[in-house]
Amino acid sequence: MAHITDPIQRDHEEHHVIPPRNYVIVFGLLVVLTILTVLAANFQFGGLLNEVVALGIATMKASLVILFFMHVRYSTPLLRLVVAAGFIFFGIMVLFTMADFVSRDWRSTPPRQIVAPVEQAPPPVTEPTLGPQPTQAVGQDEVRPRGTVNPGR
Amino acid sequence: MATVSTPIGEPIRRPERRVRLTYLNNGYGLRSWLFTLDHKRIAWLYLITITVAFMVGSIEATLIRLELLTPAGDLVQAENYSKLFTMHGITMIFLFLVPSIPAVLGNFFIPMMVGARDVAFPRLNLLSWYVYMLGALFLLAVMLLGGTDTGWTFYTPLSTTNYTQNVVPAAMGILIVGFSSILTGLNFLVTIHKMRAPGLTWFKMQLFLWSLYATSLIQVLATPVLAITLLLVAVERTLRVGIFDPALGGDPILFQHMFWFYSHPAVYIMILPGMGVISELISAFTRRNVFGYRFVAASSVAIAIYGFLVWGHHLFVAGQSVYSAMVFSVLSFFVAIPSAIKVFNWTATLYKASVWLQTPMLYAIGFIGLFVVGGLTGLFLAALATDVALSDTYFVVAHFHYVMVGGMLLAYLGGLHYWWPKMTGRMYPEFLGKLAAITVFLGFNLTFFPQFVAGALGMNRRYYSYDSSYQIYNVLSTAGSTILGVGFILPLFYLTWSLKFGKLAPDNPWGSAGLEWQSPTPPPPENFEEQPVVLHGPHHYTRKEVTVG
Amino acid sequence: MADTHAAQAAASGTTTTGTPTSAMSGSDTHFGAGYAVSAGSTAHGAHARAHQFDTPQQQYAASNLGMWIFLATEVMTFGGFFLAYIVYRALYPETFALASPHQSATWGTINTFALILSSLTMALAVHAAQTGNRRRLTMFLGFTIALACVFLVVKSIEYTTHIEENLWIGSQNFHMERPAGEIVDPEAARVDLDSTVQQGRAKIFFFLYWTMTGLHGFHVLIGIVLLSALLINNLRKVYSENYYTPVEMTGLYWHFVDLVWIFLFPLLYLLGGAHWHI
Amino acid sequence: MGVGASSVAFRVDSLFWWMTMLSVLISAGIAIALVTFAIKYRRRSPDEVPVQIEGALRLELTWTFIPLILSIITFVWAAILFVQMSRPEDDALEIFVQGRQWMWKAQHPTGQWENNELHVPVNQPVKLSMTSIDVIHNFAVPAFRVRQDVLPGRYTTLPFTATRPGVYNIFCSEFCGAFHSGMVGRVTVMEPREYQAWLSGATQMESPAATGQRLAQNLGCTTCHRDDNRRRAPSWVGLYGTQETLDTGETVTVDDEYIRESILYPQRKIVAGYARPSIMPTYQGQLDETQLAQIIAYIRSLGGMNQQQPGGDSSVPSTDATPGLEPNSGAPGGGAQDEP
Repeated sequence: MAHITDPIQRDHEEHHVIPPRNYVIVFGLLVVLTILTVLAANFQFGGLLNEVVALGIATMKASLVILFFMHVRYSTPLLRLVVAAGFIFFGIMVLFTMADFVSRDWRSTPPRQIVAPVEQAPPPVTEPTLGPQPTQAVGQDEVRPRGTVNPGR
Repeated sequence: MATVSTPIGEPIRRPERRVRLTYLNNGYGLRSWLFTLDHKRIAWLYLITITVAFMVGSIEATLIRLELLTPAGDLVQAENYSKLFTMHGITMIFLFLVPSIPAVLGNFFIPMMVGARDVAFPRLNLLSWYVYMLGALFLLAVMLLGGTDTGWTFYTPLSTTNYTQNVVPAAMGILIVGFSSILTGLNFLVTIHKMRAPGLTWFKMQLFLWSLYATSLIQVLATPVLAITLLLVAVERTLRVGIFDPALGGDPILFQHMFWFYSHPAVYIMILPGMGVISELISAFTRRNVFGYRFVAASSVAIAIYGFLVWGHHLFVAGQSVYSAMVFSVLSFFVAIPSAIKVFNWTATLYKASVWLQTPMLYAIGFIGLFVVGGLTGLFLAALATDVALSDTYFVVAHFHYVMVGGMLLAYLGGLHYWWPKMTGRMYPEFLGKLAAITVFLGFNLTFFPQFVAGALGMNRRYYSYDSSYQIYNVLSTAGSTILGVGFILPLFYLTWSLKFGKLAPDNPWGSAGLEWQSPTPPPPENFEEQPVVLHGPHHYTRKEVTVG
Repeated sequence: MADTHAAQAAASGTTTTGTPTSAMSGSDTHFGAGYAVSAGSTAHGAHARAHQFDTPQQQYAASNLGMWIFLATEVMTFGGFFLAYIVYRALYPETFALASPHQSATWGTINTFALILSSLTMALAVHAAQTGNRRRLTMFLGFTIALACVFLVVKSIEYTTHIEENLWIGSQNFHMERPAGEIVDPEAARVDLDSTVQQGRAKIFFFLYWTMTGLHGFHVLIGIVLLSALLINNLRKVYSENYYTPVEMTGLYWHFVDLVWIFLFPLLYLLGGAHWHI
Repeated sequence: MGVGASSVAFRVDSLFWWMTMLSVLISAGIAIALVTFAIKYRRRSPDEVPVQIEGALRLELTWTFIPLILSIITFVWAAILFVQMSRPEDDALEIFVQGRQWMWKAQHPTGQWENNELHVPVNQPVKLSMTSIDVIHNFAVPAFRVRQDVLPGRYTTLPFTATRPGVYNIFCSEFCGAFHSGMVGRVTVMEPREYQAWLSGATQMESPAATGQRLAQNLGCTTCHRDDNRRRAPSWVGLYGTQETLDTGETVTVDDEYIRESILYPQRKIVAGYARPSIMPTYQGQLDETQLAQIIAYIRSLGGMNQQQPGGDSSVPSTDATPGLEPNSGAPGGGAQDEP
């Protein structure tokens, strides 16, 4: 006869009582990391490093909060999976969207030449002037290219 | 091995039918329904509201089809035509398709299939219906204000110009309905995780549970992004900021990425529950566990997770990079595999089975046929080069109607007939049921198959007037929609009729092995008279087991 | 809590497995073998337990999982904004670098400390609840609420300054001035900030700023309401070491609010240099 | 899939028919299996319990891998074709295309422009560089099997090589507002010689009103100025010579001068009841005086109170020749439809 297992029993969760001292230590670490990130802000690391440092420190702080304040360190694999799921799917969204943005100029090469209509003087500029533009005026509003992404500047 | 004591399928009356407490006679009056916490009654609240939504959406569809009877736009004005197809899309998708199977059949049967007394959070369950109603009221207000005319996709910058109307209330309505969907999904996930009866391990769960579990995953993880996207559109429109408006530095393609990050998985919100229902129907009417049960179960979750990786196939001609297009294309091809596995396994389940061609089974077979067509034509749109030729044509319209109407709606009707006796304690008239099933199947094919041809020949969707060379396909399609309409009206009448005049249903008229059928009909308020303990896998019909191959 | 579901199940399972069909309710047919029934749920646990649950543990596990799933949806909610932020930061790094000096790192840092500290007091409040110390629970909940209010007050000061500086996105006069002082980023220094294009991009930054901090501030507000409800309930002696699930759940929510801010702070205040002004 | 008239049409069609063939085979197989099983194994007695078959691993793997392989083959085929379709030839003739609600405007390298028409030489690689001035459109030529969104604020390119002379439809394939379906045009594929002749502006003789009618259609005027749509723009039928009240309260007679002014400076005099700023685009610089006169002649031919002789050659001097000077009082860059 089939062995009876109780799903509730298997997923049983316990309350975890963590000594307050641990919370205070975690708080201390958070304070230190906050000071670090503020100090790092005025350095120019170059490239994308500023972003990496800022987000790296933020991720560390977030992990501390999740693991200790939110007790995930002591919880079941299922809960950890749920915690991870939110971030994984957010990651998927960012990854695939950015993949499009950074690889875009593969195809949308700007036109080699545009001959303006009879009385349209200004050739297309790379930095378009956008002003209160007479959208009715044919010619002036035709050309409004925009730079493609350049994440690394 | 098995000794058969009573014939199955014929109403069996209990020796004495003293008044038993059921969820139906557990309190009377409007208050006992509107403030109920019983998941079965909440399912009824949903059933009534989504039926109304379906009728509204159908009326809009009828007007669209009548308009397209002639190439010149002559029945309604062009602006009104835009509003018609926009409201048709919004009503059908957000008010009908997304909540249909999960909120009605799921609400009713998930707790029963896991052997629980209720969902994990009954108050949240009721709240989600009220939230749904609030969103529906917003959308109703939009209709009364004259409707919105951006298409259900709300593409920017069209939706943020003054040219379009009532975008903000429509977006808010959808946002609110989205929260209802999140709450439902959350409730189901927790219910399936934490409320299972003793002995009910994951691979003893019925396939309906698996597919609704997968659906709920999508609802919970994708819907918030839609909410934010629509919120951004509303703020952009109100405050005139350019987050998606290229004139102010925004990027309309970002909108499309965010929108389809929800809306592609949302397609699976609409079809996965249908697949779950079909698995149940096939099991019950062949008296067999579905062939390759574990593959079918796993494929549901695979589809749900995979569904998040393919949204870019809606953007092949939208100005997405070629590189992204390739990645999304190959991933879209792979998502077809778990769907194919399901179809093959369903078909194989019929082999050497005991096929009982009652109404629900007719719907199930119809579903497989239409879903195969819908799924395969999806590959034409996942393939890059053919998508360039077919995108935004009637080919696309036909494709997703085959999946959503042919798939989801047939599954919903099939499931409704299958569980009708359990829900109401009455049988529906079998002959009319079969008649309606066949009418729907024929009407559906006549409506949408010509659209494949028209689309392949280049007829664009959302066209109010069209080149007269496409008229023949539109005439066929409109004729088909008339038949389809009859097929939908029939069940509406005979099911309502059966509530009062139908034959009394036995506890288990189909002889199904599903856990939900093991409780009395209609079920008591707490679903089972005693706590069930699960000893066997799903759909366990007692006869010798063999494994081939 | 000794008698668990499984014990029950095993017991009834062994008694009914011999003739599973006979125990079926209805028993119209022999199909559906595979289910047995056990005695109905027993009443155990002295405190509040909803009828659909068998044990308080089950109820707690369900609440906990439900809360975490809710937080996952919250991640995706804020995720939509973060995605927009990432995309536009990648598209217009210079404009964004010029926009963050308009944020006061002073206020931002004060608020960061307020939230981190409130997370600590919240964690201590949960600990007080776990150990059944009502007085400390009241105290720590009070601290948390006070810090949340500090956060909102500081935020509203910042909002007022931004409105005065014509940085409210709904305003007709929206205009982002070139920030005072040296601009560290050489690329950014070259940007003609007065052009309409640049103002449009600046407006995107402030659009994200207002909506992200606005939504976050809304969460703080909800948090204050929830915490106040806990405080009132605690004064009415609702919670004990046997029942404090709401405290724990609100705690999770509150830490999540802190979590969002941990990311908002560097993205909106620091990238582009910390600028200390009030 | 209809007539194919471009270099990729045959290859796209081959892929399409390959997939159709696979689809028909698979659906037919499943349909036959379903029907056969449903009939052959139908329930014969109510208490029948079939043999329980739980599954077969080998079978599962078979029907996982065969579709997988077919999928990969199809993907690779389609992807290679797509890359070829989307990469323009180096020597392509570049034509600039602009979409707007609800018309197409194309401009040739020599400066000629045309509305809702596109003339291209046969067997010559063409690359359309496209942008939109308002919302997203999609330039689709079903006969060429090509389609590409036309985005505001950005260029997208659409390469093709027409291989068969003739006239084919251009559709807008991305919903762009109520008259989306009116945003259609024609692409005329010509022999290179004829194309050169067309570029140098050879036209045939016809009556001014007839030329005007053709112009009005090509320019997209009749997309809005139609009988059944008085809300967006006045119908021209019976319009000529009537008195109209402007939104400033003045009255004006619809005569040659007023029509000309409305075409060139649509924001100046707006009839009461229509939005200000007007949704009408200016045609300044697109029409020479002869063509203006031809359109006026066409409007006059549609009837009205005051039948005059065409003032075709009576050029009305314009006092203000600055192009596009009519201020769009909307928010900066908010698009043509912005309310003030």
